[in-house]
Amino acid sequence: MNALPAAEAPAAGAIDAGAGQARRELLRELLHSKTFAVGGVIVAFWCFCAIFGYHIGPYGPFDQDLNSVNAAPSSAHWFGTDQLGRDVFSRVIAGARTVLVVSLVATLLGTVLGTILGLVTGYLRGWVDETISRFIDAVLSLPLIVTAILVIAALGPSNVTLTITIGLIFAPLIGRTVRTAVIQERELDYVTAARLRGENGVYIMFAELLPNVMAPVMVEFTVRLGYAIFTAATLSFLNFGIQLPTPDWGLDISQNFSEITAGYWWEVLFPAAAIATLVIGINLVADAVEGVLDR
Amino acid sequence: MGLALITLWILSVIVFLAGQLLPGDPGRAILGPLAEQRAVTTLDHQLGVDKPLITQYWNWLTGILHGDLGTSYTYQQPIRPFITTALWNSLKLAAVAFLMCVPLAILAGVLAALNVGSWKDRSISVVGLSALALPEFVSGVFLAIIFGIWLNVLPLDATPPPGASPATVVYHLILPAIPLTLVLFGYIMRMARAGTVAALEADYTRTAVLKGLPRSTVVRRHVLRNSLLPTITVVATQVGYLIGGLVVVENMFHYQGIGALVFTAANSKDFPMLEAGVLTIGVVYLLATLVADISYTLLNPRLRLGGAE
Amino acid sequence: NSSSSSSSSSSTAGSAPKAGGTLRIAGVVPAAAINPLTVADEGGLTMLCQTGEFLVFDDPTTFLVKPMLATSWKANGDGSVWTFTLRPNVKFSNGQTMTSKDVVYSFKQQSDPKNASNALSVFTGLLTPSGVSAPDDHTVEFKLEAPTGNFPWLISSDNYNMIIVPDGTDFSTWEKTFIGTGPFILTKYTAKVGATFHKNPNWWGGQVLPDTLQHIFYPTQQPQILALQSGSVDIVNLIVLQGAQAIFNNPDYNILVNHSSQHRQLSMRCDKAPFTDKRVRQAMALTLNRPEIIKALFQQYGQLGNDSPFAPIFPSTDKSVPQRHEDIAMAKQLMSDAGQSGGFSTDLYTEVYQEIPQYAQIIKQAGAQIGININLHVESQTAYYGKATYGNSDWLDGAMSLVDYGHRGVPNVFLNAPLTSAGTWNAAHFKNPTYDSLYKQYVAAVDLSTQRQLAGKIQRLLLDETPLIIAYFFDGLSATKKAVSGAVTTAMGQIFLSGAGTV
Amino acid sequence: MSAEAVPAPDALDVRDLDIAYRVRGSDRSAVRGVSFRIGRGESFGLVGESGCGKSTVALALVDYLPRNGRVTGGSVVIDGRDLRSLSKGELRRLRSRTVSMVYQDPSRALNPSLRIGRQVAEVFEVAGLARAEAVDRAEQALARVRISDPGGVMGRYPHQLSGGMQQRVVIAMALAVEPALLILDEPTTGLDATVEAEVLDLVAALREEISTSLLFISHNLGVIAKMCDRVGVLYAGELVEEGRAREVFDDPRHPYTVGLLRCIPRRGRLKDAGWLDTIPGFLPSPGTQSAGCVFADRCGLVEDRCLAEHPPLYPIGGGRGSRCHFHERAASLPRAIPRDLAEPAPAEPGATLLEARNLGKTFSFGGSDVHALSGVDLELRPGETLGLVGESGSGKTTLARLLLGIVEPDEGSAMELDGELLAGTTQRRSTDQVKSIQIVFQNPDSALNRRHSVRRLIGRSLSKLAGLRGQALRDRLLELTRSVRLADRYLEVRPVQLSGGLKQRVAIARAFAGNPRLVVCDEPTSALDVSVQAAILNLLYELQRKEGVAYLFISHDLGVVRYLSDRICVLYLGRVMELGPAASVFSPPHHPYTEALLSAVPSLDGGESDRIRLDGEIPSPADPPSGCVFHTRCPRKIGAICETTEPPLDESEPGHAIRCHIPLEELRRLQAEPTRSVPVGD
Ligand SMILES: Nc1ncnc2c1ncn2[C@@H]1O[C@H](COP(=O)(O)OP(=O)(O)OP(=O)(O)O)[C@@H](O)[C@H]1O
Ligand SMILES: Nc1ncnc2c1ncn2[C@@H]1O[C@H](COP(=O)(O)OP(=O)(O)OP(=O)(O)O)[C@@H](O)[C@H]1O
Ligand SMILES: [Mg+2]
Ligand SMILES: [Mg+2]
Repeated sequence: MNALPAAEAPAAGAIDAGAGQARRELLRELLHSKTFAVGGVIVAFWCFCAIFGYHIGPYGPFDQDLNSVNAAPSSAHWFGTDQLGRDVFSRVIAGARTVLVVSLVATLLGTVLGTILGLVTGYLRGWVDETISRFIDAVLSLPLIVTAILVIAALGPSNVTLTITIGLIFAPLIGRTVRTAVIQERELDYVTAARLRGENGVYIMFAELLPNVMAPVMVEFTVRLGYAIFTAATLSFLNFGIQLPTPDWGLDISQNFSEITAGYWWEVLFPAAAIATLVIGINLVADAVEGVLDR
Repeated sequence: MGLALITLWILSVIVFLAGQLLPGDPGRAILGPLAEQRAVTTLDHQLGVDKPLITQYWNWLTGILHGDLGTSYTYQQPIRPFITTALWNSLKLAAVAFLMCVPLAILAGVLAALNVGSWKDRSISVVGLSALALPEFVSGVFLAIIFGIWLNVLPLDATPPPGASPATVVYHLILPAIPLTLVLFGYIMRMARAGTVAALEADYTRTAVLKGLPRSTVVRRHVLRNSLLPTITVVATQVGYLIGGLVVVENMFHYQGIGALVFTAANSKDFPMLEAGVLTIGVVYLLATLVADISYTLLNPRLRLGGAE
Repeated sequence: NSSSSSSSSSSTAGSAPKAGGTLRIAGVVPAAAINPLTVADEGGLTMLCQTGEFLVFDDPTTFLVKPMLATSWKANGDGSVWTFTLRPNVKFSNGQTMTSKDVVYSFKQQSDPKNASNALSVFTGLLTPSGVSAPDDHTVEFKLEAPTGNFPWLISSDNYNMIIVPDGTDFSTWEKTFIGTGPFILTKYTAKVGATFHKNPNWWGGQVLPDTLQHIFYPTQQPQILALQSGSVDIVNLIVLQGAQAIFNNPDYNILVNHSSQHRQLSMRCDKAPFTDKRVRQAMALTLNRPEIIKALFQQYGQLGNDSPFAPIFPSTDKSVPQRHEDIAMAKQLMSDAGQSGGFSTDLYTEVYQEIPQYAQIIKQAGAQIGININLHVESQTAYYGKATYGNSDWLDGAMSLVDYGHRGVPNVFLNAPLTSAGTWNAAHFKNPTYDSLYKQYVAAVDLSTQRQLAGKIQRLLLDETPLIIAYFFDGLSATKKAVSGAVTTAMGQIFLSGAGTV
Repeated sequence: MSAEAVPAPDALDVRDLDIAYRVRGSDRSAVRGVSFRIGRGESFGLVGESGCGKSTVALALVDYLPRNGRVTGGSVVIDGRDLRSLSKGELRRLRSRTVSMVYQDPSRALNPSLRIGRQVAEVFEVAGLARAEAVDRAEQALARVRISDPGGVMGRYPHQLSGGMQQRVVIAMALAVEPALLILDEPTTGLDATVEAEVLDLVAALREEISTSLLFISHNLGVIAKMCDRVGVLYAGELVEEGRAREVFDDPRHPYTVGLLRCIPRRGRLKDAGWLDTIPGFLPSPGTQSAGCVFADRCGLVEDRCLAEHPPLYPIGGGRGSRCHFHERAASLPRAIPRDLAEPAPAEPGATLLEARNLGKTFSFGGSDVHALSGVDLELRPGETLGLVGESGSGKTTLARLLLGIVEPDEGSAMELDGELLAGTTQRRSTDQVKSIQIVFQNPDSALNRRHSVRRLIGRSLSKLAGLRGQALRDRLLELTRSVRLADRYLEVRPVQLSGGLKQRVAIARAFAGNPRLVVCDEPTSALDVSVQAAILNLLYELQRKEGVAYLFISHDLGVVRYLSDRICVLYLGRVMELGPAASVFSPPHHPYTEALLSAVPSLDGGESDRIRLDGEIPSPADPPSGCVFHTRCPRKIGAICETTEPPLDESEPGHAIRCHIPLEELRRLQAEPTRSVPVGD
């Protein structure tokens, strides 16, 4: 009863190299992409500033010099000073922290909640899905900023509220994408196979489906991170976030925007440029990740 | 349609509850911080805000269904005229933004797709990505500094002097419209590009090319017809994002639109106004989505005509 | 430093303004309905004084009261009963002639606690509806709750709600008609957008120069400045320096300057550690470099404050009281005397309003010099004021609280609500019997020298106790095009344009 | 049909064609040194397993390689014109007049948002006709591909047509201008056998009308045998053998061709007759360069020379060629697997394993009821294989899912396992019942969780179904993987790194984890190449003999079903048409539907020719025809009774039931008659 030879593979050596290689391959491809490199360098720079920014600027971000307020860029103050005589450069460097922390935590929160939401609605379907989907539709029929204004106006502005609000608003957005992926995925036979060996829903959702929808989740995470920065900065520009005098790009712009008619453009231009580089950097990274993972 | 109504209803509940969550007291909001507590209580009673939530919601909803959006706490006047004026203003701004951006974005997207992989494609894509990524207030700052301050060619103020000619009105709307446009531009451009790239790689395009059709015909008749359909309908759903941008841009350029109205109402806790404004935004969004759905169905033979019998 | 800045409130640029034409005024959006009872903001009070007039007018340059609808007035001996004689033949814009009945109605309504009038901030403890009576058609008599020497100022144009309206007026619909006795008559008012007025041909004051006034509302200052620069308005009423530097340094514009008593009060809770110890409060006050602050925030348009509401403009202010200066060494000494050499953390609540957020940040940095770590809570005005009652208001409950006070012609309100033991806005929770009695005496004092003497005592007491830090008073500013003259503005935001026009 | 008779240049002359794809910055050779010619009016078949470069060659011929693909050497001359020398305009003219192409999946080849008429007329417009004339010609072109209502079809959109109709439209467009060369790249893959037969008939008939040369690409040897005069066998980007189709299939001269032909269970082959042969090893991964013969590492005849020296295409007479140094010995290729079975099959016990009565399933879909399955009675005995055949949509998968408990049957259905009631859903079945019935899916890619290692995939089933833990689990895991001939080193690997055949082995191991009594095999080999299919079929049979498991074997490859099944069940529109022992079902007398299915199969062996063809399209199960559901397409319909009365499933012979009004004897007589000529299509 041993008539059949094993299915031997001459090319197996190549195949055998393991799962790690696939991941390394992905990483290599990422690193080779120019978009990723440029985006990554920008993001890394701002992350560095977020960690050490309070200490590496030429001045302290809070140091006031009431005798030289609204001073134009000069060798003493590369980016000029603001209306309290603080060094704009030092504040820009230090300002990376709040926005990065808020958006990172918010995105993590949103991704975790959204993934759970997407798994549950996508896997269970039926009335659970219907109900949640209607609710999500309703929430999503309002622009993000408007929802945030509504919530933050109700709860009072603070960084924690800001973070939670963005996270909560992102959850249904991410949930939708994950749901779409899950719906496609749950039709695959391996889910049927799992049910045929008596697995319960939770196992199927988290052990079978989740690993397979990680690619869209990762893509969503990076893309949303860009949006989170967008939103966090915007809300803090609208004075819904961090308190004065914490250095924060959005807040600093809103504090000084009315000054630009007097010609004090440096007080807003540089924080704006900081936001611009960071969001573009993150989006470049997201684009590259999406390009690699979607294949 | 039915779904949109259910969504709208849920939205009304959410908005109403959020409005109720706003800490603060309507009577107090009307009479100001320095008013006597007694007067505040009396006013609260007159306003009916001491009634149970359900009753209040019911009154509010029936009012809205009859076209009565309620009375503003701050202005002590019916809300509807405020909303209509603001909405009209916002629509003007949005229209300028749309007209500036949609044709350009589609053109750019298609151009990028037709040259996929080339430097043209890459530069258009990077521009689109940056446009998409920049918050409105950031691009607003850049534009205000460049065009409003350094070059001094565009007014920083979105509201033209009273009695201004339509041309002046549009002139004043250009600067605020650009930041709005940019996000939209990036989005639509990417959609148009992706759609066109997909259509270019589709089998039916291969069929068309192999028929020996000239490239221009292939692009016009076979590629664009299929690639722009989803793009055009996406444009309609983008109205929602546009409104989000309005909040920022209207505040930045001092324009009395629906975004500024919502923002001011939230800050002054004028929640009948806030609720009405937010609900209006929801309705506009849902209407736009509906229009998008309908136009998609009308433009797409597969949905219009159903499957094979 | 620019030649364009005049330090007079009425800009008379040499030649006299011409009659006729339209003046366009940029103002702030009234925050609420224009109800003479409830108006409490600059946008609203500017509207009130376009058609409404007061019994007496507080002259913004001399700070003396001048006749308006009343031609003369007198007090009894202790200043507890005041009698005003009304101007004859004054007509309301609806054609009706003004009599004492109308005045009595206006005062009764404004002083009735039931109406929750904004003027109650003046009238509480001063006047009740029953104290107002009309002996005849041209005389009105006020019986006061407490003797008050400055009563005419308290009902003057300073008390901006106190316009005279016809007997029986429904205040909640006044917005539709704007009926008053003033030089202008309402053409159209559109909430949030603007208002137009035309001249009153029958005005008691004689010729009104402009044919039409066009008020345009703006949500914030920046578009007002832009509108002035682009020529779409002639006057910007009430501006602050922040964001308007472009106008200030440009000879094409006149800056109308009104020295005023408007200021910011930084209160410290005298009933809560660590501010229970007055040395800590004094130390905090010593950290501020006031001239620097004024220069950074107001350039030349501010005056030193000495931690009491007695502004330099008040005639009663005792100028001999020594000015407090920055003295960090002393402050540190006081801190360590109070056992606080290690410093402490505390919270400062304040509002988003004009320069206040900047000032709050300066305070934070100043406190840090002596180890006081101040956590800022810069809130929207609604959130900050809350219910404006103790226990329901960040303003009144915060350990430190920074609030704005607008211009008043006399310091009575400043001395009462925020400082007396029974004061309703006593954010410092300052309870000092000596002060209370000094306050009563001051209010009752009729002649200036007594007032000044009492003022000196109060100033010294407050300087010692330091429940409040008042670092500066600043000017009320407005701007016009170079060609516009004759506009009269007050530090509070009123603008009187009967004599204004382009030259 | 003699190509040699026509002088003029060849329709196609390909010489030393090299094609490479640029992947991650380096060129990966996909086609190497391919040369062949197609004479005027000749039909040439290109055959090979998936990935060998068939489509790549085809696309190169019309200069439409993917963006990263490039012709790196050689020449292509179509109708006397060298592709390389053509300007853009000339290339366009060539495409519009001289060469056309039809490829797989007609639904995607047509523009979804243009009406059919417009798309067909376009071809004539390019050729220079005026709009109106082009429309007329388009209608004629549609009529020529046997579309009965060309006018109506002109006004439709592609999605309103069935797959078969769509492919006709594509063919109509391709042949519209009577090109010198028509390239068909797997034009019938994905279509049902009956539809495939129609399309092939159509192409054959059209070729008689217009003397177009044909390049026919397929992985199906039967189809090539039917359609082509000459054939080229492609392996790993190289043409390894070329010659007249008949000769190549009857007398292959390359070891690869030999092996390939041995893998196929040819008509009549039964499992008891011994193992199928297989080709060991795998296709070289794309881009691997070897100095010697590309087939060397899988070849049973390999010698040192094969590894060192690249064989040229040796001419072996009669226009044939073989790229083998030892082509004359090719036929002596040793079997990879001995034919003989080691032991006789165990005797079957008589008891019934599974019994289903009146099994039905109605889906509600888009507001209407879809009767996917109705009134099915089935019995399965331990250790037997029941083959399930029927066109796509006939309910095969639905039946399988009902048995498995994935889909709940309609009210009134009853199932028993070992005489005990079997509940409708897995949740309500006992663990024993759940593990007794398992499945092997069609597509191993989707059947295995991509993120789990092989160890986890099989181990989880062992712990859930067999209840094993710890060392016992590890031991059983090794035993199981060895029994499906999977080397131990694959245990830590994820599915992506496995070939299709290896994946299917993992899936089989998983199905056997709980010692099942019945394994449903839903087209387990249709996603696999023939050489891999053979190995899987062998494995399934081996496991059956060892474990005594019963199979419900679903396939639309009748050869495979015949090979493996003891009994066969024919489904049509959710109803059993015929059920009986394999031999009886496959030989007359049988149900007309079975007859049609069988005759639709293009045979490698030739000889037999068209018997009956089915008309029209399969009716929708949402609205099944009255009476006998097959009457709308039945070529042997006898009259009104067929339309009004549903025939019973009569057991005409013991154990052989047929659902037809025609008596058995009559059927026997009819089906013994010589071929009658049935027109192609409608
Ligand atoms: N665009 C591409 N980029 C890289 N490699 C490709 C590309 N297209 C095809 N290939 C590779 O080239 C080889 C030949 O592919 P081709 O599609 O020609 O095979 P085929 O014989 O048509 O297979 P099938 O039967 O699956 O259609 C395969 O290994 C394939 O992976
Ligand atoms: N979940 C479902 N909802 C609605 N209709 C369904 C569903 N599943 C199957 N059907 C319908 O039931 C009929 C039988 O489908 P089934 O998948 O059993 O066919 P099949 O014989 O397996 O076909 P194939 O050979 O294509 O796999 C088809 O018409 C199909 O459209
Ligand atoms: Mg192919
Ligand atoms: Mg199936």
